[in-house]
Amino acid sequence: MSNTRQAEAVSPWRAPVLFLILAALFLAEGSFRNALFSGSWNTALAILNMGLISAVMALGVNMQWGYAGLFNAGVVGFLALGGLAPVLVSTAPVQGAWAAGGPRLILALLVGLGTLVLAAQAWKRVSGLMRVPALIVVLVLGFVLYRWLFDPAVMAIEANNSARAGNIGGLGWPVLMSWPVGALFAAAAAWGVGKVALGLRSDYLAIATLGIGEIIVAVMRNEEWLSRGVKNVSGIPRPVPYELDLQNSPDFVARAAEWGLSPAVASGIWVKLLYAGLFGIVLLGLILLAELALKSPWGRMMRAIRDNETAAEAMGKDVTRRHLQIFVIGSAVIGLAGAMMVTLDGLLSPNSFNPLRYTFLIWVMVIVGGSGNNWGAALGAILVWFLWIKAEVWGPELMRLVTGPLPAGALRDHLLGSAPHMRFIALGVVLLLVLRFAPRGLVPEK
Amino acid sequence: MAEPYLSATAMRGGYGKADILNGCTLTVDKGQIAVIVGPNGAGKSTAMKAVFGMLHLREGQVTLAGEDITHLTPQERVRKGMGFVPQTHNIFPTMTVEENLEMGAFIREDDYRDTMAQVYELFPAVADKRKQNAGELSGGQRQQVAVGRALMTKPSLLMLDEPTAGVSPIVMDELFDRIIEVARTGISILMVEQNARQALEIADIGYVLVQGANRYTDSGQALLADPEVRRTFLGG
Amino acid sequence: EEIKMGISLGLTGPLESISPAMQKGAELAMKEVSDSGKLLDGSTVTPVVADNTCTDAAASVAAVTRLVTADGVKGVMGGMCSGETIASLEQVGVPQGVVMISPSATSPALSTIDDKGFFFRTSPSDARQGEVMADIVLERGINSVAVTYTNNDYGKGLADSFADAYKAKGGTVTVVSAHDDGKADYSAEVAALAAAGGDALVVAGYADQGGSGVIQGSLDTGAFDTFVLPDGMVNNVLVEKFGTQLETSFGQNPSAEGEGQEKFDALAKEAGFDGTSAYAGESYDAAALMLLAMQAAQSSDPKVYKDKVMEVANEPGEKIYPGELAKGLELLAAGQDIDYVGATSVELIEPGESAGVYREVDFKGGKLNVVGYR
Amino acid sequence: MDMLNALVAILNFVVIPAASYGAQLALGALGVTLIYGILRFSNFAHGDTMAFGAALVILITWGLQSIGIGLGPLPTALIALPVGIALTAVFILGTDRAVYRFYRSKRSAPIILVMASVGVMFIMNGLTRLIIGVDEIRFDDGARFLVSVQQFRAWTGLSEGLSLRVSQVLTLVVTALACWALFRFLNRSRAGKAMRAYSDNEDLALLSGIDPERVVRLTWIIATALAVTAGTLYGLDKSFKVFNYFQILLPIFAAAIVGGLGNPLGAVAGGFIVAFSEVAVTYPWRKIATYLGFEPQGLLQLLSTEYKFAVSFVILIVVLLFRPTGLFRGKSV
Amino acid sequence: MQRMKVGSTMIQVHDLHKHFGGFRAVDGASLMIETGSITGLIGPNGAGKSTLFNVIAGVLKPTAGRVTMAGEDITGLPPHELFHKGLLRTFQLAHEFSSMTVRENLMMVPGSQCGETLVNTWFRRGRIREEERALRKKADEVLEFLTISHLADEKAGNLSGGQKKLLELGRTMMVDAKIVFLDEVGAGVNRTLLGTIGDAIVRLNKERGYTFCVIEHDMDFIGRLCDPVIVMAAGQVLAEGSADSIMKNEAVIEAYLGTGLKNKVAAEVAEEAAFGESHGAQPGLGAEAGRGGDGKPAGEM
Ligand SMILES: Nc1ncnc2c1ncn2[C@@H]1O[C@H](COP(=O)(O)OP(=O)(O)OP(=O)(O)O)[C@@H](O)[C@H]1O
Ligand SMILES: Nc1ncnc2c1ncn2[C@@H]1O[C@H](COP(=O)(O)OP(=O)(O)OP(=O)(O)O)[C@@H](O)[C@H]1O
Ligand SMILES: [Mg+2]
Ligand SMILES: [Mg+2]
Repeated sequence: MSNTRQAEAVSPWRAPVLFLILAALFLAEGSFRNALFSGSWNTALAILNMGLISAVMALGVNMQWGYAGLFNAGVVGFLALGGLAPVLVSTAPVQGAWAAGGPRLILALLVGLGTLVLAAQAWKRVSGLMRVPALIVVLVLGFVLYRWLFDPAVMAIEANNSARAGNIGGLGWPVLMSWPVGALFAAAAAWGVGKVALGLRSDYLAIATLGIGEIIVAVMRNEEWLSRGVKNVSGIPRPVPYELDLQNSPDFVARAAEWGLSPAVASGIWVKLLYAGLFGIVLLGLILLAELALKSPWGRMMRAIRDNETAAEAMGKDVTRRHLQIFVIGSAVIGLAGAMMVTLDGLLSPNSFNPLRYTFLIWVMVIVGGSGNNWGAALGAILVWFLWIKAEVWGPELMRLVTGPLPAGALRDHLLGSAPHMRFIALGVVLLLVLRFAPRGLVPEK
Repeated sequence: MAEPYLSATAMRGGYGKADILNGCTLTVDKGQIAVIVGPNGAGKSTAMKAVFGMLHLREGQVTLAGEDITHLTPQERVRKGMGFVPQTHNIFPTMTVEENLEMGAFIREDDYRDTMAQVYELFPAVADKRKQNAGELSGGQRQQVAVGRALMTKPSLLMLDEPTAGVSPIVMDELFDRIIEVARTGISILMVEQNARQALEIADIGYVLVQGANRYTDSGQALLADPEVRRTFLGG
Repeated sequence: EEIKMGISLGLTGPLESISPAMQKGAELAMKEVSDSGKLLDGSTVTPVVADNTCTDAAASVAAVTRLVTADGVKGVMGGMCSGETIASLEQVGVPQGVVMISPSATSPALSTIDDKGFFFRTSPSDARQGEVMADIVLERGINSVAVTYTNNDYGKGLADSFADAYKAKGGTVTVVSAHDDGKADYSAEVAALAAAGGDALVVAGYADQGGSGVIQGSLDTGAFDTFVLPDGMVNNVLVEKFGTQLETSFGQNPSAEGEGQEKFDALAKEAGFDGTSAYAGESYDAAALMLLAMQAAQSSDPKVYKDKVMEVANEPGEKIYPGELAKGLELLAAGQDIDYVGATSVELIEPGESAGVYREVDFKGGKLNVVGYR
Repeated sequence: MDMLNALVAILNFVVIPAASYGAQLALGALGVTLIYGILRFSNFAHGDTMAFGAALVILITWGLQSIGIGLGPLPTALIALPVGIALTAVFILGTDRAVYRFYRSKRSAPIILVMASVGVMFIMNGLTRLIIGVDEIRFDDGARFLVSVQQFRAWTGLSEGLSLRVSQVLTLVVTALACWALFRFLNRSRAGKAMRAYSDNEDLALLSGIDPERVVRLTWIIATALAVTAGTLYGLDKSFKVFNYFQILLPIFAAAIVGGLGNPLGAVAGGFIVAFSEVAVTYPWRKIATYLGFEPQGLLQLLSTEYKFAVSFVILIVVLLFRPTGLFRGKSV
Repeated sequence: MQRMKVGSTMIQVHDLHKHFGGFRAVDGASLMIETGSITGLIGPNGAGKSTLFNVIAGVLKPTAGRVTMAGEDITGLPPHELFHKGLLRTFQLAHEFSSMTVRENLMMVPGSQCGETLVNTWFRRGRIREEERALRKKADEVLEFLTISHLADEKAGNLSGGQKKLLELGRTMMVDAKIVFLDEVGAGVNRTLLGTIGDAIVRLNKERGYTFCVIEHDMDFIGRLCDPVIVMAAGQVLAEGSADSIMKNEAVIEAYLGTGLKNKVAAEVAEEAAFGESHGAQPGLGAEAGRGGDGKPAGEM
């Protein structure tokens, strides 16, 4: 009786049809101008670009949850780490920062890392009564040494031109190189986190990762030497041309005129198209790799592990290692998305990394799309992002509709004044509707 | 007796599109022990669920004491005096053994301490663990708790899906003994058993189910005596 | 011509409670201009509002993109928070060639951004306020303070500039620590500040956010009873909330000497909102400046009128106060110079931000009293 | 004398604030843990249920105040509370009917219910703002302090003060009562046992004659009562602001989980752990040290308050590493 | 795989303890399983048999004691490592992969598949395809043998209780194991099919050299297959010997086997219509039952 759940058969046409509908939504957004749609290609493409990035994030979460059942609620942290990469890799070096304390800082970080490794060794090697004291001695000594090296270095770096810089600065490499680095940052963190926390299950893992996410963001907000903390880094280089340069290029203006577009509009569209191309390639590449992996014994093994860890373990599958593997890979994908996002924004603003937006919304995307299904996750991501943005317009519009028949007066004014909050209601309603009519997601796992 | 106490006739139904039950019929008289045997996947458990209202029936009818209960929900059937021990997931794992038994007596308004004492007497191994969570018990102990829970209900029809799976011989004997005793007090018993020879021996009526339909129906002794049945279904 | 003007504010999100007054401030200016019928030979002005959530750069960019590319606004009053403002400026404002005037993004980073002349702000960079505040505190004979700031670019920038100035002038800062807005509880912050000690507590935060939470905690536990309150905190909300408990507290916010703010208050009251709410006046001014600049340039094209913004804001010319936009338009139409004063004594310095006249206030008698200007 | 001063300082700045904050978290966590324990999902709409209920209570309080009804030294909101609970419960039962029941009958995975609760959260979030707006609202009347700093200083002549607010005491008392009652209810009463049975094995509960819908209704009602009470007390203590109720959700979840989901005692313990770790680990001990006769150079602060949230999460993670399902061995789905 | 000669020790358990809190589920058990044998493990419910299995198979960490496999210390090794050393087990409560098909349940078993390495799934598709074909064939053979080939594409979660048990057994047939621990494969399995399973176990033992250790409450099955039989009670080894000798052991009868149905026997005696095999579960016990049984007072159970 506990297994009376039946998987309804899903038509193979479902995914293509849904993608077509999604495409139609974007077409409508780009070409019709009315209460629902803006009729601007710039807007449509802007939404699409962030949608594609969200799809990459959703893909990462889907790997962890959909393949392996790991409830990672620290998405925002890995995203933020990935976002650090463009700053550290491709912003211009800060004059004097390295001289002020760079080597000492690196040394301090190495000491910190070494302390942790040593502590782990002490815990493993020493046994009996001396175990705890040994651990404490290592930790305390390491910490003191670390702070002794770290604090002056940080002071010096942060004092260096603190209004405009105050951070260690970047390497000045091309920004595309920072994408894999972002993935690497997130992967490294995930490895550490996974080593420690993957023994936890379901909601307990969720809250642990949530905490780790918060900690990562807290560090990024408060460690100014790293990326200026809450003071933000802006003007991160781009992999595509600047709109103004295009507008100043006679070639481009001429071509825009052929299309009957003003240079400003055309440049916006062109730049966004380039971004969309880049993101699209990354997304499709990832989906391809993920699908290949999923449709092979590896994927079967992951499903088995998700279904029943004890049995999988008894069947010779190293569950811990696999969990770590998928956790690291999924986080790397999220980190990659973070780097892509910061590149697109041209801005790293640690304060904007808020869990509602970057953890729960991503989760909503995955679940709405259909967890366990890569195409589903991507579809859910782009769709939910579209709704999230459009809810800003649709919410007040809905309110206007609702209050239409009301007599003018305080109530109506109050309601109209609160119209922006309809954004949440509209989003909630849509989410519930989708979940209602496709409880296993729009494109469920087969 | 004009009409059997429980009669489930021509049941047809299943989980998805395909039917698992194909016109299966089961009846039990008051105070009788009816035993269902059959190969794995024959639909025995499904038939039990159908009788208990946990499965949508496309065809067929279930009556209890002359009353048509085909469309009642399981809770309503419990209140009509039916008790059921499913084959799997038949305990409350994070509740103690004692609480498990109390839940069996949930619908009883009277004092059930006697019954509980009787259950503990029947299953002394479980009595020792009354304050332990049922999820921490061994397989056989769980099974005992599950049967004990059903006994607590004081049902007029007791349905048991493989009550002896995984219990040791000595306990199994006790269990069958108790079932006979229970039946003698006028309670009807419908059970599925793979320990078929022992079960049929105490059965008033036996059903051999194959692919959701009745293959043989006879008294327990007669089925035991049938060499064909013995060879194909009772393991020689 | 119907001229559309964008308003980009964090209508939802952490600053959702101060945005409505800002929105109304901006709309007030637009309505005033529109009703006068004097802008560019009788053009009307229609506000289009976008919710930039304040924290989510991507959502903000999307919202402003819509304003600019779909609604075709000729200028944007916004953004609200510095991070989001930078993103939408770099992604939309500059590339699409639209003027953005922020009423409330005060991060020093915006001073140095490469804005191609499209960005202005009617609030001063925080660097200056730190100096002013340090002077005020020392003049009141307080030589040791604890500082808490809201953990964003505004708070951090202000706290740093104050601490530097204060120390340079001989004061002692016992601790500089951050508080996050919208947190459930501020006991830890209050405990830390109390333990560090000091004669007064500088609260560089927001009046209806963590700032008042910290004050509440400090008053309740008796940790501090004198608070130094910079612009984000100088707000009637605070007065309503703490009343006479702020007897010895004082502060300053950027504001015009005399008439401007009062006139704006009166206008706001008439329109049904609180003109003293944080950045409401700045919002009015930001919207007014764009419209006046259009008039001066005789064009609603942002690429053209952007060059006039500084001109109308600064001397020489006749002073224009809130409620006198029609007069300003007339003068400009007649080819005369104006010096827009507005609600907040707008005086723009390079690179397009408010110079910052500050009024010193205290809270004696459970009221917000203006003590002087500097 | 200095010893006393040190003691009072610790009480005033660490113990009392952390205890009352802890109690606020605990009260919220009780509701979360109950829903998790019985209905088996993490209810993200809980914070907004608190806000929604508190908003209704405020409206009723205003009504009462305008006709001059009050409770003397206690806040008027206490009279409004039962009505607020009832109204909110009706609404919540409505959401169950419209949203959650469907997934229950389909036996959807818990994550689907979690996501549905996110949807409900968004809607309630918007509704609350529609009803009462986004501004900060203070609705406490009656006496604010049981002991105020000035009084205390005057009485004792100590240089350190001590304050104790009515709302703090109320919260502590209510939390203790709620935890005790809930614990007894679940473990002793018939209905409580039925609820636990249902959460353990739904089908078998059905076979025992338990009406699942009744269990679910009861669970929602109790959880709502806890949520609205928590929301109101929190609002009385700190002032009401819709946005903050979403923010408090995170520490509430942390509290519920560190204690072990599904366990009322765990929720309370978790609440205090989170609260005390936030306050105590970031407390600079200099003042205390000075009273005790040391003259320390620095602040003696282990970590700056910027990391207070991180600290509580670190403690939480450490606890979970040694007790993977929380201090009191909670459930996990 | 190296064939071990019969007579050497496959598994040796030294003074093993497993305590849950204060409760000693396994309390100093020592036993030995010989290579090439089919060893039976019986004992009353709660004797600690499954716990012993779980400790040997690495699911539970022992409180004290040592386990060696072919001379090598394997105490506390995780299950997946034991699997690769050739130690397989089935679960008492079926642990199927419920959302996977029955065939996939089998195909996932073999270790070190090429396609289980992530990189290979991208660059060695051909090799994987071949491997999969072979695996599929093998899985289908096993399903055929277990009489459930019609369910190959069914979700394993939808199987009947007995079918899940069969699947559980089927998994051990997908690889070459050295030793297989079967925890009550028979519970819930049709007796006719159980006979076939018994044959299969014997065949695997003879032809492929598997060593088996079998927990079972069906004494027919134990009697037919197992030599020796080990009896556990209260966490310790109570007796050990051939099936016949065990079934005659007074202590074992007292603790575990019992003496048959009192009510039924009473009724039979009254009716004097007894079948020859009326106490079918315990062949050869008829005599015992006759000797010691009938009048056993109820309180003594
Ligand atoms: N996690 C646990 N916590 C506490 N006690 C446990 C736990 N697991 C098992 N036990 C106890 O250990 C004892 C041995 O259990 P075990 O499952 O090994 O028995 P068994 O011999 O396999 O019995 P059966 O034949 O019924 O399967 C039982 O009394 C059981 O209650
Ligand atoms: N939840 C379900 N969904 C789909 N099919 C099911 C489900 N449960 C059982 N079945 C199928 O129904 C058939 C009959 O199952 P049932 O459980 O009734 O068998 P059974 O006779 O009780 O067998 P056993 O003796 O092994 O317990 C089996 O073929 C099984 O695959
Ligand atoms: Mg069955
Ligand atoms: Mg067992």
